[in-house]
Parts: sequence; structure tokens; C-alpha cells
Amino acid sequence: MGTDTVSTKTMTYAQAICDGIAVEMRRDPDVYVVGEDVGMFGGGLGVTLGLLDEFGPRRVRDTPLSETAIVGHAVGAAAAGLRPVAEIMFDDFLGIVMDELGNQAAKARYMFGGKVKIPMVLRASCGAGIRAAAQHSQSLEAWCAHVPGLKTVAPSTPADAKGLIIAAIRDNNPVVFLEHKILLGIAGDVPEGEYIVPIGKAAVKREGDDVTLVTWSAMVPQAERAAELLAEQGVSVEVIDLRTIVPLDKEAILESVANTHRLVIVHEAVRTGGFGGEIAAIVADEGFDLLDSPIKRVTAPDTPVPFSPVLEDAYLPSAEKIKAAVLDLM
Amino acid sequence: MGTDTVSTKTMTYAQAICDGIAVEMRRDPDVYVVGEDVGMFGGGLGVTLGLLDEFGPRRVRDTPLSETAIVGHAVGAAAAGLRPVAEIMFDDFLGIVMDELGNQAAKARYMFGGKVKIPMVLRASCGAGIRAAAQHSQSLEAWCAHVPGLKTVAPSTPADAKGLIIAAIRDNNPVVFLEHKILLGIAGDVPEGEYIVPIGKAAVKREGDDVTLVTWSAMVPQAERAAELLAEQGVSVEVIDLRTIVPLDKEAILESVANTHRLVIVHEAVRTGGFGGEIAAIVADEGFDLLDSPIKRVTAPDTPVPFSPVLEDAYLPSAEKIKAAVLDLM
Amino acid sequence: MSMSQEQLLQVFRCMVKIREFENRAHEVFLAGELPGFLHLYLGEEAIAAGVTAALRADDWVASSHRGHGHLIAKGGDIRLMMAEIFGRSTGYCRGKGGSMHIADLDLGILGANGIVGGGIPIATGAALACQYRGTDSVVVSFFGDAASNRGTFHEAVNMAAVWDLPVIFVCENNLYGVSTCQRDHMRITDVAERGAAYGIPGVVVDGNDVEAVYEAAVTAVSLARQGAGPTLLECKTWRHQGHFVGDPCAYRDPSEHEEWMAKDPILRGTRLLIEQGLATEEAIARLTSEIKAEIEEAIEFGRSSPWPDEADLLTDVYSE
Amino acid sequence: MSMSQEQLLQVFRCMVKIREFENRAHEVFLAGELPGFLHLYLGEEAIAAGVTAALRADDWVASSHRGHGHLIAKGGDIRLMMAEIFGRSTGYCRGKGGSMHIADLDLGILGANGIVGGGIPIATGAALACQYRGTDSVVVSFFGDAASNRGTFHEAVNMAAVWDLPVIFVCENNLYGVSTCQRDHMRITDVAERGAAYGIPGVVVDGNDVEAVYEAAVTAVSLARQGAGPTLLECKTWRHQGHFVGDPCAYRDPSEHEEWMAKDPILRGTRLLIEQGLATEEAIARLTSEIKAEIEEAIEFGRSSPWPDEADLLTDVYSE
Ligand SMILES: Cc1ncc(C[n+]2csc(CCOP(=O)(O)OP(=O)(O)O)c2C)c(N)n1
Ligand SMILES: Cc1ncc(C[n+]2csc(CCOP(=O)(O)OP(=O)(O)O)c2C)c(N)n1
Ligand SMILES: [Mg+2]
Ligand SMILES: [Mg+2]
Repeated sequence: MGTDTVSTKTMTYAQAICDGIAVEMRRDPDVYVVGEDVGMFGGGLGVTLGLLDEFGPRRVRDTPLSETAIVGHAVGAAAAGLRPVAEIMFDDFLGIVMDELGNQAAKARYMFGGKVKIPMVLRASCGAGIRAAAQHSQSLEAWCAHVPGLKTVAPSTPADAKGLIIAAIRDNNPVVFLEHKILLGIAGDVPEGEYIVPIGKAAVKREGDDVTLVTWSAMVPQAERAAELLAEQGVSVEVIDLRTIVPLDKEAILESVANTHRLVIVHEAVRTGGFGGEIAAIVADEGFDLLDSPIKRVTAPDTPVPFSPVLEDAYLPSAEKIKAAVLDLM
Repeated sequence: MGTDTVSTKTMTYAQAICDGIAVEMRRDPDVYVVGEDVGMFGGGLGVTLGLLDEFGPRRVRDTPLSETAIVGHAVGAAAAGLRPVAEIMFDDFLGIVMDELGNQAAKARYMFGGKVKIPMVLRASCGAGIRAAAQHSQSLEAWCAHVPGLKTVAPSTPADAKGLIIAAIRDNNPVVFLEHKILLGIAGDVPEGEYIVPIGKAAVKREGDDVTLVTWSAMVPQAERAAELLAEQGVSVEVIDLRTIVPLDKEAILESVANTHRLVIVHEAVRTGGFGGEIAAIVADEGFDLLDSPIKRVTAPDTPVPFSPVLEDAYLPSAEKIKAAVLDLM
Repeated sequence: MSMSQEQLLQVFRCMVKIREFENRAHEVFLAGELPGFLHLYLGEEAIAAGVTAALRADDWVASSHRGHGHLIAKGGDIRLMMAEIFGRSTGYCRGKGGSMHIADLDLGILGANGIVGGGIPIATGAALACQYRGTDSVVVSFFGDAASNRGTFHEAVNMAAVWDLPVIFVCENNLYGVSTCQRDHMRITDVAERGAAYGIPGVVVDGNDVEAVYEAAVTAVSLARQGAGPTLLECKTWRHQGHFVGDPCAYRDPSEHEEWMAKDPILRGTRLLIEQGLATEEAIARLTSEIKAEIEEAIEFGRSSPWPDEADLLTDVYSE
Repeated sequence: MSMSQEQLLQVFRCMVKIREFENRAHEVFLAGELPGFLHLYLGEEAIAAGVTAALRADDWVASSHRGHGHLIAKGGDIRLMMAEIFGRSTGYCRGKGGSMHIADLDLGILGANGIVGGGIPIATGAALACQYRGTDSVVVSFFGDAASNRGTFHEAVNMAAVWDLPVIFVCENNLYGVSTCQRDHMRITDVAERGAAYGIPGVVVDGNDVEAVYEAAVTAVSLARQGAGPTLLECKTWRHQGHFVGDPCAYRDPSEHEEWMAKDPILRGTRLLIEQGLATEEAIARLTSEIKAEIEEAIEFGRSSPWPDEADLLTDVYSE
């Protein structure tokens, strides 16, 4: 949202996240940043650079190499009233912390009958594309989406990254915030000051009438590029950037499909068990009568992320592959 | 499978698993059982009772309370040539071991260019129904299904449990074996000796023409019961027990839907991000033209598992709820 | 620091309250009235009572699967506890949590925990909150001998040590994790030795001696309050019953059990009170029957409370 | 046990091979020829060389993200390594793994690992395989100071201790985990102190003194072979470069860096060989240029090897 006449500034996705965190740290003394090397080093990929200088080591805390304690302590700190913004460098390390995230952070409120809240953010870089291989390149939003009590956010632009990190920090629930490494260096206009993008609202990135592309994170630019290519061939594509995975903006999807009657879901995660399945299932149920053709998914194949550039490029969904999938439907 | 004239014996699902493990331990000296209290105590829910007596403490190994080391050491033991059958008491603890399972066991072969195999089984009890509350009742097969390199198995009968545990132990890949706690005490006829149910093959539990129910694990008896209730109302239901989650027997599903033109997926896991989404997505793509009506899912709601019997009963999908979903379609 | 007479009477009362709560919960469970798993604290009462006696109301505790004793000692309302383990809408968690998931943030109770070792990092985080806000509150983390083999123990204790957090890690060493005895789950005899791995004090006490527990806790708490960081306090003890109700406990040596039963903390507390002239047998009997009545009242409250409404299933997943 | 002259020459050769491999990998990376992350072992060569000198061919090693040195020391083929980090089809993993994921099971190399601390339980499991089969092979697990704060370290070392497994836990303490110096990630000075938490020996050596490393490793290996179980062997060292190539390493004190550079293991090895009359400066120069030629050949092999076939993307996910 934000106000009507905001001044904007050009910054990268990484800077926008940092800016959003700083805005909240200035506003709320209970917000602190915590994780491996988040201080002077700026965290795994430099996102928190500069925060230590402004806020000092009490509020920008380097930890031991202990992801379990990073997430686990955040649950306790949040229960006791703080608002931790924790980083694990790569979402590939979610497997180390899924117990703290899924069994403690996400369930505490329900188990305790609504008598506690756990306002914490877990930031992690996600995605492939920098030849970081199988253990530093995954997209694991589907794991988080399967945990009631968690929210999961995956912005694709600098402005959304800022607006959503602020929303995540203000949210009274555990929020997983996935920062795609390929996007970190992308620059864009970002509103200054307090700028909030509500969690749970998708963005229509491009309007179109023939087919709906639903996607998120680093696949958004690929989908937009595919839409351009398809426009050249006379196919009119609507591109929806979910921005938030859970809670899902299912209305936005159904509304678009009601107009286009065709759906292609694009995600970078491996196909089987990816969040695309959830979207397809919802539309194949609640939107069945809207559909004129099969629901297609364009995803990574069911393999670990390979190292070699040749293989990694083949692994990643691309504008070309999206275009081919759409043309298949027409 | 199995041979043509096998003698059978009545045993419980738990005993059948134990029998299968014992068959393999007799056959292959590299197979060992490992986990917390798996020896004299028989593991979390008594499944391995008796193995210590027959095979001794070298091959039936109580561990410290260290799930990460249980799964992590199994990866190394398997890489070095053994065939560990590891137990974590509850699949709710998968969050503790997803790194060892997802980043090490599942990816080693691919990362190392096919030069290693990791033949290990990870057994865990799953599911709700015994008032064990939010951290001892989950169904987390969808997490495993999203990890290329893993296989995931969830039998519903004693015979399948035996046949699949043997197949899992002989498999040269990491296999997650989910034993539903509600099924452990259910008795049935089980073939004696070496009896294998192939991983990746669904079972048609009941034939029918009007609608296909796809399900697995403890939802199979509920689906069968629903089919009976529906038969009374003149609705002919085909019930497919997947038995294996990954690799998925997609042909069995599509073949059935080609006949019934209607699909209802039933699983105990929470809805969002559950494996039902994957099945729906496949059918909404490859089976789109076969469908006469929306694909429905009958699942647990998106909440942690509640403790109180009243709430847990309301949480669980039941024959009645399945019946209602099917009638909705007709 | 040793306890005043009044404190001694108070911790004794606390121990008896835990004992009677657990005895009756046990019976009611066996009668089929309680759903789920029940891990009784019987025999370990001196630890919860002694440690919490060293705490203030604004201090915190994080508990384990064997949590009833910790909750009662920190002031938990036994009516709400009982209603919760009965699964009723009047319970602490409105029936959603059960025995392993009771919390009362207002009393500083961060929750029981179904994940062994799951509470240790949570306690550490709450301790950070205390330090961050400049209060001198402290946090106690209760966990078992087997739990000290979990990675959560290692990571959280190390983090607490590096950051000088005000947390006391209390290991209730009852010598077993389910059926696995300590020598089969660690090479060392004293879990307290692990303190040195993090550069913090490791202290062993007789966990069935409530005075000893209290004194050790006072030292640890005062270090924590002064900013000196965590202590690992190991209390040797014994659970009277099986791991959970229903476990016949066949893995323990009956003679070892006998020896330990003779060291029962309530037996010892009773002897102490009488020897020191703080209470007569009659006074103790009176106190016990008063407590029994309270427990009975709590059971009746639980038993007669309404079940949750089915609609409650869907609430409390997210906070506004 | 101290090294024979021949052994000394061999480990020196090994150190130089690692050094030159890493120096050239560094250059080739900076020239933009290598994709991905590169964590160089420069400065830590004496550890891999000294420890593996105490091993037999049928022993195992599990490595870390900083793995090149371990692989080379255990006999890894530098051509296949180089081709792998170039991402080529001729590499150890056919281009699928890259620097952090190289294994050679035939040589007993269980793999580098992108997960810090991920190799420690894997080493433990391989050690169980050795013991289970009644061989007297042993396993070495290499990891850093920061890795010793992970739960995997705690759980695996404890398991290895309880089971008397033949594994040597070698902590390469270069005093930093990325930018975080040891005093900010643990309270203690010697990681080796953690051995006592598991009832196993904890030994500190100068990790830049290849003879000292070797001698400590021989003791640990012989305990392990005899069935006495694990040792935690801490080797103090220093990485010459940033955490990965590209890290300007601004967080380290230049004067501390200077001090450590003077303790460079290759400098010391060179001095030792000359002082003991085992080699002349010329002989060392000759050896170094021989090795350089080998490395150059490996680079050429990697650089000129074909890329993987796109179809390879889908293979090797499952085994038959
Ligand atoms: C992470 C995890 N692993 C296993 C279990 C199952 N379990 C519950 S209690 C317990 C033993 C705990 O032993 P200890 O820590 O010594 O505590 P005690 O029960 O003796 O009080 C086990 C294995 C669990 N709940 N959580
Ligand atoms: C579990 C995990 N956490 C974080 C990282 C990112 N990371 C890679 S190396 C490293 C520091 C490791 O330090 P140390 O163990 O001392 O080894 P060193 O790099 O100094 O050799 C970190 C934080 C990772 N790869 N894995
Ligand atoms: Mg215990
Ligand atoms: Mg280091």
C-alpha cells in the first residue's frame, strides 16, 4: 500500500530488504537481526550490510554456526516479546531447522490455545543460477507451505521486497522470507520510508486474455519475458506474481482464469510436491468449470540442482520453456 | 508379487514390518536396525520387538537420543556398504533430520555423478488418532515427496507393510517408510518368508465406475468404508491405494479416471501443500480430457493436530466426509 | 544459601502437590479418563520445587515432555492443567495441547514440549529477551539426561555461553532415556562435565535433596542475574514409574529401583521437617490431605468441564 | 611416532601439491574460468598432509566445504578434481557436483560437503561400517572451528564415543567461521576441550607443524584401530585467503595475519627439510616445478574437457 505520493529511490532488491529492516528497527526497539555473519560481513549474501554500523552489536547479532539455535532461540525470544529477524544463509539449510520452524514456531500458538504469539521472520536466500550446486540452490517454499501456522513470502521486485519485509516484521506470526539470489542485485524504484506490501496479496504484473501464468520469485521476470515473446505471436498473457505463497491469494488466480480459461504455473522448485501442485489442485476444483484446457506446470525437473553451468541452465525453467508450454495449450 | 502358492499367517501390521525386517536380516548380514530404544523396548511403538533377541546388539542398535546422528550416520554407513534400517520414532521428527535426509542421503548419488549409492531405510510412525497432539501426529509424506533422490512408501495393510519393507531394504536408494500408528495393531493375512511388494505400484482395492478415490495409509480403510456407504446409494467407487508416494504410480490413477471420469483424493495430511495437490495437478494436466467434474480433495484442515478427542476426531478425514465429497460430485 | 524454615515448608508443600497431582493423574489415566501420553514426574519433585524456589515471579521456565512438575512449581493452576489433560475447553490450551503442550506465559511458563530438547533453544531465546531489555530476569531450561545428547542442547548452550545469557540449564538426570540407560547413551558419568565444553560451570547435585538443589540453583541464578551467563546444573534423580504410563519399565534393575525408592525426595523431606522440628507427622498428614482435596477439586473441574466446540478446531492457527 | 625421512619428503610433496593446486585454482577462478564458490585450503596444508600420512589406503576421510586439500592428500586425482571444478563431463562427478561435492569412494573419500558439519555424522556411519565388518580401518572427519558448534558435531561425536567407533575428529581451527572469530562463536580457547564432554581424548596440536600433526594423528589412529574409539584432534591453523575467493577478509587483523603467515607450513617444511639435510633448495625448487607442471596439465585437462551433455541432467538421481 503505502501512501499516495511517496518519493522513491533506486535500489537493489538486497538494499531494499535492508532498507525495510532498518525502517522497522528504527521504529520498534524490539526488532533485532540475528544470524551467522549478519554484522560486519552483511550475512550470507550481503543483505544486512550496514545495519551493524547503525544499530550496533546488541541489535545486529552474529551467531555461532548453529542454525538450530538461531531459529530455536528466535522462537523463545519472540514468545518473550522480541521480534527477531533471523537469517539462515541459504534456504537449503531449512532441513536443519524445520523442527524449530515447523514444530515450535508454527505450532506454539495453536498448541497453547491461542495464548502466545511468535512474531519472527526467518530470512533465507533461495534459488539456483549462480553455480552453487545441490546444497546451496534449492527452492523449498513448498515445505514451508505445508506447515499451518507459518506464512511464506517470496518477492520478485525490490519494492515488493521492501514492502513485504516490513509486513513480515510487523506480522505477529512466524514468516519465512525467501530472497532469490538471482534477484539480489536487480535494481528498481523503491518507495522511501514506511512502505508496506500486505502479505497475502498477489500482483497482476501484466494483463492478458488468453492464458494466465501464475508464478513467483525469480520466475516472474522469466514469465514476463515469455509473455513478451508470446505477444509477438499474438498470444495475450496475464502474469500473476503471487508474492506470498501462504496465505495464498486464490481469488486473484481464479479471477484471472475466469477471464483467460487457461492456466500455466511456473516455479523454479522441482516439480513433484512443488507448490504448483497446490495451485493446480485449487483451480481443478474451484475453477474447474472455468478451464478450457489442461493446467500446465513449468518447473525444474525432479533432480538435485547440478553444478555445471550447462546443466544448471538446462535445469532452470526459462522464458523459452514457458513460451513452449503456453503454445502447447493454444 | 511373491510366489504363486505362498502360505500366509495372520499378523498385525507392526508384526508384519518386523517380520519383513527379520527376513532381510537373515538373508543379508549388512542389514542392521538402529534407532532410539529399538532393542529391548522395540522402538517407539514396539515394531522391532523381538529383533534384539534374534540378532543381538551388534545388529539391533539402541542409539543416544540423537535423530540427526541416527540419520546422518546411516548415510555414511550406507555409503560404506551397509544397509541401515533406521527408526525415528515419529515422522514429526523429520524436521530434525531433513538435512541429513534431503541434502545428504537423497543428493549424494547425484552430486557425486552416480558414483555412490545410499541404500538406507528411514522408518517412522505417522498420523493422528491416538490423542498424541501436534508434535506426535503429523503426516509429512509431502515433505519427502519434494526431495528428488528419495523414495517414500506408506502401506495400509499388513501384507503390503511386509512386502514393502523388504522392497525398501533391498532398494539401493534412501527410502522413507511411514507406518501409520492407527494401523500398527490391525491384523491381516501376510505371506510367509520372502514376500516383496514392488515400490511404485498402486493397488486397486475396489473396482468401480463412477468415481475414483485415490488415497494411502490409514485413509485407505476410510475410503473403503465410504465406498461401501456409497454403494448403498448406488454410487460405484473405485478405491486406489497408492502404497508408494514416490515414485508415483500415475498410470494406475489415469487409467482409473479414464473409466470413472471423476477423481477424489483423500489424505490425512493437512490440505495446503499436501501430496494431493501433486496428484490433482497431474490429472488436471495429463487427464484433463478424461474429467467430467472438478477434482476434490478430502484432507485434514490447515491446522496443527489438536489434542482433545473431540477436536482430533473433527480434524481427521472420515468415511462420512469422503462420502459427502463424492456425493457433491455426482 | 540455605533455605529459611518457611521456604522449606513451602518447597515441601510444592513437592507434595506435584506428587499428589501425578498420583491422581496416574490413577485417572489408568481408569481410562485421560487421552494421549502421560509422562509422570513422580520421584523428581525436588528438582522442580528446589529450582523454582530460587526464582522470582518474573523469571521464566521452559519445560519438557515430563512437564507437570515444572508447571506446578512455577505456579501453574492445577485446575487448568487438569482440565487440559482431560482435553476440555476450560484447560490451559482449551483442549488443544494436552499434557505435553501446556504454557502460561503470564506465569513465565514458556511451555512443556513434545520434542525432547526442543525447549532448550527456546529458553535461550527468552534469556536473550531478558538481557536485551536490561531486566535481571533469568530463565530455567529443564530437560533430561538423554536430551543432553541432542544437537539443540549443544547449539543453545554454546550460544547462551557466548552471549552470557541469563539461563540455567537444569539436566534432570534420571539415568534413563526411555529404556536406554545413561552408559549406553553417553560415555561420561556426569552430564555436568559438558559445561566445560562451553566454558560454563557444570555442577552436580543430588536431585532428590531439595535443599541441595535449591542451594545450587541459588548460586546459578545469582551468576545469571549478575550477567555472568549460564550454568549447567545436573540433578541426579530417578523416576518412580515407567517412561510413560503403560511402560512396565522392564529394563531397570529392581534392586537399583529399590535403592532409589529409599531416596524418595518426599520421604526425605518428611524426615527433614520432622527432625528439624518444622512439622509434626500430623501437620504433614493434614497438609497432604489439604492438597489431596485441591487435586480432587481440580480433577472434578476437569472431568466435569465441557469438551471443546468442534469449531475451535480452526481457531488459534494464526495471530492477528 | 615421528616420521621417517621418506615420509617427511612425501608429506612435503603432498603439501606443495595442495598449495600449487589451490594457487592455480585461485588464479583460474579470478580469471573467470571457474563457476560457483571456491573455498581454498591455502595455509592449512599441513593438516591434510599430516593426518592422511597416518592413514592406510583402506581408511576413509569425510571432508568439508574446504575440501581440496583433504582429497588431494587422500590420493584424489587432480585431473578429475580440476575437471570437476571446471564443471566438465570428465570431472569426478561428471560436472554435477563442483568444488563442494567431490567424492571418490574407491579411494575412501566420502565426499566434500556443502553443509558445514554435514560430514561428521557421515564419517561416524562409515566408522560403524568398519567396526561392524570387523576390519581395522578407520575414518577421519575434517571440519572447522565453527562447525564444532553444530548439533551434528555433538550428536555424532557422542554416538561415536558410546559405540567406540574408529573415527578421528579433526578440527581445523583457523580461528574464524567466515567473518566470526572464535571468541565470538565459543567461550573456550581449545575446541579440544570438547572431547571431555564425550569421554574421549581431546588433543591440541600446532596445525602448521606437519610433524606434530602426524604424530598426534598416529596416536589417534592407533587408538581407533585398537577399538578404543574416537579422538578429537584440534589443529590450530590459519587460512591465507578470505573465506571464499572474493572475500576481502576485512574482518581479520593484518598484524595477526602477518604473524600467521610467518608460520606458513610450507615455509616451515622447507626450512625443516633443508636443516635436516633431506633436501636442498634446488631439489625443492625442482619438486615444486614438477608439481606445477602436473597442476598445469590438470588445468589443461579440465579446461579442454567437454561440457556435460544436457541429457545428463536427468541421470544419477536414483540407483538401480
Ligand atoms: C526429538 C525427540 N526424540 C524422541 C522423542 C521420544 N521420546 C520422548 S521422551 C524420550 C526420552 C527422553 O529421555 P530424557 O531426556 O532422559 O528425559 P526423561 O524422559 O528421562 O525425563 C524419548 C526418546 C521425542 N519426543 N523427541
Ligand atoms: C549448515 C551450514 N551453515 C552455514 C553455511 C555457510 N558457511 C559455509 S562455510 C561457513 C563457515 C565455516 O567455518 P569453519 O567451520 O570454521 O570452517 P572454515 O571455513 O573456517 O574452514 C559457513 C557459515 C553452510 N555451508 N552450512
Ligand atoms: Mg532421563
Ligand atoms: Mg574456521
